[in-house]
Amino acid sequence: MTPRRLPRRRTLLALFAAVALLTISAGLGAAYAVPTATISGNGSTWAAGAIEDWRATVKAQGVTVNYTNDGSSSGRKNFAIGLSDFAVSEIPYSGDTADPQDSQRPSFGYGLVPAVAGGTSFMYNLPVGGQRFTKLRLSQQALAKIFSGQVTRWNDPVIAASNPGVALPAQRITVVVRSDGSGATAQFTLWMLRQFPGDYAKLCAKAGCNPKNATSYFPYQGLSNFTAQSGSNGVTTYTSNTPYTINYDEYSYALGVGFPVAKVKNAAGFYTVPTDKAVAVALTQAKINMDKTSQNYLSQDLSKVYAYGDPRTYPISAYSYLVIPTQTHGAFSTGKGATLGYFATYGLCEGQRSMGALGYSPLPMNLVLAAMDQVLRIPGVDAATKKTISATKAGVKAGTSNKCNNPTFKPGDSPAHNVLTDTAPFPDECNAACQAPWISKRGATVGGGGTTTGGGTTTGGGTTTGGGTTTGGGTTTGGGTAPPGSTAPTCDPVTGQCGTPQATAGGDLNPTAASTVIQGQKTWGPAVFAIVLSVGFLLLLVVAPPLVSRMLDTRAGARGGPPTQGPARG
Amino acid sequence: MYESSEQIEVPSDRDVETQVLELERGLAAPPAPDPQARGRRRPWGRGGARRAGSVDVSGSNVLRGFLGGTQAAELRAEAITAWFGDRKVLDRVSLTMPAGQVTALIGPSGCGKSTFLRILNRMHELIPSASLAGQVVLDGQDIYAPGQRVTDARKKIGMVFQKPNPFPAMSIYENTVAALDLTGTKASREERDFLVEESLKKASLWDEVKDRLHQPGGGLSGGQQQRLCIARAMALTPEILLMDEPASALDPSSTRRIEETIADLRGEVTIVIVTHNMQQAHRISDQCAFFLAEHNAPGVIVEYGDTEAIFSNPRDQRTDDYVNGRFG
Amino acid sequence: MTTRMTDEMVPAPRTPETGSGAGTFTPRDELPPLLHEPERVRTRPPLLERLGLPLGSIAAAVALGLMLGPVLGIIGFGWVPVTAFFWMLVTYIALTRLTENGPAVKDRFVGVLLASAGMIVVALLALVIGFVGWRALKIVGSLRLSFFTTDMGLTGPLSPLKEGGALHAIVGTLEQIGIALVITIPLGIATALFLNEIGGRYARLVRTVVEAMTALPSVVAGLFIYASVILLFTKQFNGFAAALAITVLMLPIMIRSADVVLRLVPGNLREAGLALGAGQWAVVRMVVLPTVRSGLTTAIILATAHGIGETAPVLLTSGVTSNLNWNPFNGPQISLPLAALEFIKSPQPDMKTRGFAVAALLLLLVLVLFVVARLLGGQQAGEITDRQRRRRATQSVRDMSRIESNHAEIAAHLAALRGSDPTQGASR
Amino acid sequence: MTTTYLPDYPASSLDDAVARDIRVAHAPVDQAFRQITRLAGSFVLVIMVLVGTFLSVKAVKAIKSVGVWEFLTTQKWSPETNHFGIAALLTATVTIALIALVVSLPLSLGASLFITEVATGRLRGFLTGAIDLMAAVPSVVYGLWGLVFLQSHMVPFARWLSTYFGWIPIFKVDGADPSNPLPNDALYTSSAFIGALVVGMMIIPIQTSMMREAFSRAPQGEREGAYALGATKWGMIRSVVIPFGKGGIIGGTMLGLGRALGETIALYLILSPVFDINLHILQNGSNSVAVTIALRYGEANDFTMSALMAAGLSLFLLTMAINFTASAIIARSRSGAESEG
Repeated sequence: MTPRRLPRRRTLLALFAAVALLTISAGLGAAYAVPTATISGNGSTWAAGAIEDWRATVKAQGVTVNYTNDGSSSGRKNFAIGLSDFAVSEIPYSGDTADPQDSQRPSFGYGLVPAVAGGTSFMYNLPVGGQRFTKLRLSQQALAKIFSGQVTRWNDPVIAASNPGVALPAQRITVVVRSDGSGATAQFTLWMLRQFPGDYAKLCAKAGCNPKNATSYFPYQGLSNFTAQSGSNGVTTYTSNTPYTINYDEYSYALGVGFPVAKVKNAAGFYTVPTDKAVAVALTQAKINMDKTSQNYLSQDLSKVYAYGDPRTYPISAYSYLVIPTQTHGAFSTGKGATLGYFATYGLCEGQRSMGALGYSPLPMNLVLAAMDQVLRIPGVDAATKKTISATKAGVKAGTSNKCNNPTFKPGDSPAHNVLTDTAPFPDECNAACQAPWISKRGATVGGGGTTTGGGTTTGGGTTTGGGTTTGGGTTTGGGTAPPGSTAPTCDPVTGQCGTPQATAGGDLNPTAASTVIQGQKTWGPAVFAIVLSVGFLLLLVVAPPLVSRMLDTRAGARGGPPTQGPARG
Repeated sequence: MYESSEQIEVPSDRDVETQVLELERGLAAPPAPDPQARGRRRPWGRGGARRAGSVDVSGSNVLRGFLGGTQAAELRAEAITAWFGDRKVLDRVSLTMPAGQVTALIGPSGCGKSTFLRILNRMHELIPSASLAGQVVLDGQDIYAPGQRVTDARKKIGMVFQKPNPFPAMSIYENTVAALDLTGTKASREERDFLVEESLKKASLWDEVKDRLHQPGGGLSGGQQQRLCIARAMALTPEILLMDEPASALDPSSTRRIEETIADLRGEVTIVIVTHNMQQAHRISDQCAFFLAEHNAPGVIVEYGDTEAIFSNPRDQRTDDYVNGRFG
Repeated sequence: MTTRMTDEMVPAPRTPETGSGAGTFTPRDELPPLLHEPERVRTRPPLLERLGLPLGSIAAAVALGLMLGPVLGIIGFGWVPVTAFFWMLVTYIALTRLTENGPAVKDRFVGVLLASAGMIVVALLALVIGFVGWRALKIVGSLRLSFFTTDMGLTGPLSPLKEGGALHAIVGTLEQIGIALVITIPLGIATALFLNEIGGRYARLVRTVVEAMTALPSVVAGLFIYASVILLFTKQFNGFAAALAITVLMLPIMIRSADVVLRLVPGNLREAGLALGAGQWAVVRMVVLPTVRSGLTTAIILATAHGIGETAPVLLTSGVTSNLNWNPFNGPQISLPLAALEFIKSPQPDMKTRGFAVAALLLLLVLVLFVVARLLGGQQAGEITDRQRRRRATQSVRDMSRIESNHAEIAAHLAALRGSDPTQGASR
Repeated sequence: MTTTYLPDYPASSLDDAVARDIRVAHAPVDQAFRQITRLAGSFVLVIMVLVGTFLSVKAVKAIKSVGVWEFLTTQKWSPETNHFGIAALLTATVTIALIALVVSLPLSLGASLFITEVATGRLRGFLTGAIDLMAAVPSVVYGLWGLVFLQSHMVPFARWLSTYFGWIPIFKVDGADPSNPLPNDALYTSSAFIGALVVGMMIIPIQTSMMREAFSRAPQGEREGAYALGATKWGMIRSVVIPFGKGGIIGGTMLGLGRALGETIALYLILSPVFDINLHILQNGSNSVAVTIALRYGEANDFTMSALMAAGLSLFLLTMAINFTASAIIARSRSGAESEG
């Protein structure tokens, strides 16, 4: 009879196919004896590169972790209300470094697990003389003034003082900040609050914030040369697309797009970039809350980091944290706990090996060990994970190699000692005398609250850096190895300065000299082409109308009626 | 129903037929069917099953109407008053439409002819604000009586509209037997086939479309479409056929065919036709009713009666003026 | 020319002689045989004007634009199209002026402006599609088919472009839109039937509310589902919540377009059905719905195309994941537009390329749906293709004999029955 | 039978007829059909009312805490400190929508007239199809096209505008330095203007199809009447088509406006959000209600969520008012009235 089919059948078909594929994929997944529950987390974009890397690796092992990098504030909130199984954040829920705007805290037990260290870098897009400038140096004072809206021109004396001989353009600085709640912003404003409370107060007076607290929401309102973008991705994309801009974010983002970051003047007066080693050196000064009863157990106090006098240190370095539940709640079951435990343990151990290449810095062993204790508090951690953790602890205690394979640790060393600090290069300007006190201090790291061990001499052997590349012990290694990819940035081994191959090919310290080769110089190529074209078109103008008309007329004539003579009108 | 002969073995096929016939028509029992037909394998039967057995034409709902020679019945409207909202459009109109005859309703626009026609098969109430008083009596039953199903009345009283409206999604074949599906009447393919040919023949369309029955009904010409609509209305063997200006949207030659069709159907079904065309009314009707609504007054029948008399010797001056084209 | 021909073969029309009364003429009788077809009078403007002038003007304009731009360097390259456009107008009007008078020139001028508007709109669309497609091409070389068969689960920040795909987003999109359609199609059509077939004051209220809901901004729909379904019930982002958000947006659109389509069903078709003694449902099922089948299908497909592209509500509800998730009720499930958004936000060139590839895929999906909708929508009820017509023709002829034999058979039986019926006689 | 009858009507009883109760006894299946569709209608009604009620109830909490007046006049958006309002958001939203209209209106008007009046045959079919397709292109595609392609190509134009027309307040750009030979593009990016261009593109199809509908309904008779009076095509369009399609023009424009107000993703990608009223359309930084919701829902706590709902609700009310006005105008116009019947 009358057909009455509506295209519902197609949907059914798709659903059927879905079910079929589901069974197949379930069968494949069962081959691994790993936790099967899927967990989802969200939070920091600062640490997103690291988390995404771990996520992809554990997926290959059959463990599914979903991660959304939508900002630390969002991460803490979703974790607190039970929307996600874990969060990644740079700041805790409480304490003096917390964001007072956080109003939602978990109603269940939770803990902080240090996940990865890194430096807040200042990526910029500064054309000088027609070429992208890659050697910008900034003092911390200049940074504070730029990011508090007091310095608004690139040729400001405060900037020029650090960049002698560079013809900085008289352009407005466009400061790119985060529009969403972000741990990077919290870390950065905390630094400003601690180091330059005056500038921070000025910023707050202008843009409206509490000068007593760091904030996750950068106060940029009313500052006409500030622009806000969402997420680290948005900030980085905008900066890479727009000249005369500068932003703050984790070093990995600049590496990812092959853009330079500002060399920041440390307390010793040297300009450094946030390589894994510079960050490792800096974070030896981080004071870690070792009070196991505190909710903020293992949280960081960075005051001493900012002011550390080592010539190699990158002053604005910090840790990022996994926030984990210590109780089952809502949808968080022990099954998920097993997955989270597995994931966290992977991240703490094997996962740390690729951090250098990504632009982060691996955690030192003492923090890893403390973090492992936190991981054990996750409900439902499975036997395999527990075994890995206990084997790691035993190995470290016995001074033998351990399952963890953390790149900062050498068997027999103190867990508090970070081998990256041994091989961290001194700045060029730092001569032997300048280096001496720090070389002697090598290995004698102060782990705030942790144990301090002496000894540990410099080893000359090849040291493994992040990406697994081995560099000669004699040569200093700069930034992480270039990530494989189409636009691998090349890094200057001396300065740790990174940029695209073309940019560094100019290899001149004086950017004015580089300006002699301006891209897109007028050559006669396209112009000649244009002339030929336009002459052609002019010819067409003269010839086309009658030609077309004739042609079409004859065709029309052939179709019907007797041929016409002359113009058709009349 | 059609298959019932197979299940019911007692007492004999002939008795079943007789009972059905008696029930349906109140007739005397027919004699046994042709013994030759009895033994023959019939090509019809649901699902194409061919089986020997009795002829059960009478047991079929669908074919029931074809057993009698004519199914025409008298239709009587009694004191019909109709309103649209508060506006009264008909005032106590009574008219008897004799069985098997053609009754033409004539009169100027807006005099309530169409409303009257639509009241006859309960189409009037489809308009939300419409209401009415009076009775429409068919087979001795008021079709508006509380117990009466609206669909039953409409099944017995077919209707053809001004504009040909075959169902666009259906073929000619499907259009012709649309009433079966629309009313949920079960029928075998053989019964359908019979109905299609029979109805199309009644509408004098069979010869024109018999070789393209599966083509869409909308592909026919206007006149053919209208005859298809007549065939569609005749498929359920109605007792009454209402026609609302069936030829007004058609050209003269199509109009002539429609008129011929009406003439063919006369006697078989009671026809009530609304028309603006005086000559047409004159040509085709046996009886005429002249409707008139004087300004701001509801429509009434001014005069009715034998067509010849209305046209040749009207008693009312207004009728005389109207049928002679002096106003309208 | 015309005069010549008139002289030759067309007799001059005669006028009735005065005084001869009201006579009539039969001109065909006096017409000489036609030697060859008469020349047709031209009513369109000559080709020189219709095509030559615009083409010439465009050529002149481009020539000038190129001269001023790349050659002489007076204006930037970006200005070439603008300059060319204005110069084209000027040239064309000047050329027209040579032969035409004031109003005609104005007419041409406006004609060019209107044509330009049409062309600009199409050019913009082409630019969008072309740009996205071109940027997505990169992935064709490095990914090939694996883009459709893998998810991003194994793809980390350091993975090369040839790894990873959009399977998880494709699955997410299909499942979410599938769920949304399962809800919206029956509910939407039933509601539209209620508005149209039942009506009444209550239906008018529903229609007004539905109309109001079409104004609901998509992000607010997402926010509603986020704040109600996710925060209160599911406590997690999932594909089903996204499907619900899409549903909230699609439902009013679906109802409205189904309503519009149903309103196009002529009332006399419904009346014809009812007059046959059918119930309301039978009329709806067998007359109304089949009549608007193609229209409804088109409405559904277009609503689907819009629903597939909805990003804002999904952003707030589905959650982001790199992993393939078949289960829309558990855990985040990304869809194509959201995946495109997430990829494109990334500063990494490879991720951006993936973003464009996903966007191109989405565009392709919409395009396919659109073409399907056009094809189906082009066929009205009762309109059939040539192939169908031919098939039906042969079927008709084949069935004709069957029908005739069935008819003869039954008619014979009826006649037999009637013939023996004393009261009826053999009147037929 | 050659008689006729003259029915007799006693005038006295003209009004004594009483309407019968003709309640229809529906068959069970029809009864079921009526009930089911009514149920579907009620279900839809409930859902829609639920959405509205939920939004309103949630929004009330936030609006109450600051007061309606402050909510409408505050520019800042800081629910955390109980200091927030939609003045800047709504201004920016409306600004963007208006610029989008300025851009799209001539194009859609021209395109729709071209389709109905100039183009014929296949060209008309092609254009109609292209414009319908344009409506179906997902907004995320427009957004990324705008972000990656349009922005870089429009910044020089924005710079040119502000350089030469900067004396008009809305084209002024703070911090622009025309004398600087090296342009600072950052000033002109992520602006209301760029965002509005993309939104304008997105609303072209809806406007065009509305206008096309209206224009194509212009009666052939009137068109030929105009031609018969010696009008040129443009003369005919001006005197017949445009007056006839006026309702469609206005209605389509307003529907486009409503759509532009609610646009999210394209602006989310392009805009740099600021919470001050920025009427310098070429200048970096703008905002919209929808973008703010998309940016801030993630980290929002209960109260912040309520504030976002309040913003969303006000946007919804604005869009609804515009849509209803539009449909009223369309329905009342000649072109629309015919479509109803």
